Amino acid sequence: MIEVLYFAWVRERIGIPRETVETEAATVAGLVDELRARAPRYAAAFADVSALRVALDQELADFGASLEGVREVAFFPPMTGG
Amino acid sequence: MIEVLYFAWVRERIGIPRETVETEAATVAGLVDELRARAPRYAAAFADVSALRVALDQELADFGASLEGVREVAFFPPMTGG
Amino acid sequence: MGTQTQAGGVRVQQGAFSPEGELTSFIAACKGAGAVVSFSGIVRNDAGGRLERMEIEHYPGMTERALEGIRAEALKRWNLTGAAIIHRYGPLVPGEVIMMVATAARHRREAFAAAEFLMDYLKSRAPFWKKEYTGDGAEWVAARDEDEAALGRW
Amino acid sequence: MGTQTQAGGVRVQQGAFSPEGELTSFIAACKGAGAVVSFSGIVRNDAGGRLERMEIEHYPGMTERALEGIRAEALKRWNLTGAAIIHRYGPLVPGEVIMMVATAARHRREAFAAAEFLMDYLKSRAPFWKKEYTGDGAEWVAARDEDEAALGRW
Repeated sequence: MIEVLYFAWVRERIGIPRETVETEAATVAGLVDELRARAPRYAAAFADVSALRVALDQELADFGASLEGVREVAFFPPMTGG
Repeated sequence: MIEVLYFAWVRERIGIPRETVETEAATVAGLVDELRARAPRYAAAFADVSALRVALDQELADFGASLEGVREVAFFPPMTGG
Repeated sequence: MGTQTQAGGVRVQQGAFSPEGELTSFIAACKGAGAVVSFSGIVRNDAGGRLERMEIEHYPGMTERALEGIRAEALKRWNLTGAAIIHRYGPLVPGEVIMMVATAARHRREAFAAAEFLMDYLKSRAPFWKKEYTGDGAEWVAARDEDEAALGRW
Repeated sequence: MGTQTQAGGVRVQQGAFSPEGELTSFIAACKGAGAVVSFSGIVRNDAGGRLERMEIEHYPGMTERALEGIRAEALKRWNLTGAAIIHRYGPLVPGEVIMMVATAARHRREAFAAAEFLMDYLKSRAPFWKKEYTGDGAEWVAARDEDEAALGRW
């Protein structure tokens, strides 16, 4: 059980801001593959992961990172603060 | 006839903030020589011109600069604003 | 609003703030500072003057952590007497102040460098996203490559 | 207080001013700016905490010309929507704000660079002199070689 959050246009494409996901994926990339398979709107949101960033438990991470012990995964586009 | 101004410790050593000077000096350096000869306090103020700056008509200049057409000469130490 | 012995801190809020008031209290809090640098980010009227409003989304929780982390890094790198970051989220209109950073140090070099560092990191490492609304619709602001590249300086 | 189409200007005054108020009106005047940088110089309590007061002498007439010149040069070098310089003279006590510069531009790089440029030139090219008073007496502040050297950057 992992909490998955979506922000900005990722949130808009998927249509929800967050959801609890049952996953056996070992890495972020594995989780992305599972999500893509759920529905076309997920496939659209994750079509190009190079346009995305991921945070694990609120720290920026890579798509190859392990999900072990992770409670919260967030997907979003590059940040545009300031 | 030229107006000569002194600032900061130059003013303090010479004892006055400004004076009108009758000079035939062609350059700032010539004027400095004339002033040095006036009294020991001038000699003390102008002992080391490398520690001084000069402005001609309110623009920074060199000690070799010509006094032709100049109405106001100011002597002061390096500036410490900000 | 301090998390360190140094003055300043991190604030993320929806409501407006006055850069003026923040600067005054920051200067008052920064004992021993000779130099205070502030940066204020303002909503430009881009999109050919057609920008009606902007909406800033953020990631509550991570935002504060990211800003605290960036501030702590600046305090480690420079000898600062204070560092503050304030960032708004929610709806904003052109001319409004989005965010502000302020740094204080004995000398100006450190204060300037630390303020630029805070801005560079905040731009690309704090989870904020801007959406611009014009009469034609809405669009997410794209990240600029030069903002990412700017991190290489530090 | 403008001498150019850009907002801002130059002011030399004995009385105190509020960096806060100045920043507010500067931001309001700088149409089209996305980035506003300010620098405030504060009287540090140096001399081992024994500084009682400071006296700033200046060269009326030349001061304004020098500051206008420095400001004009900054407006020429960077694409600014505004630049302001305010500098006090006369007696000041520790904690008081001596001077302030503010710059506004579309993007932060230009605003930061122009503010540092104004400060570097102001330090060594504007006719101000500081005298520090402690219980032991008074001393003129010596110019720092690194301030003169800083001009080589530009």
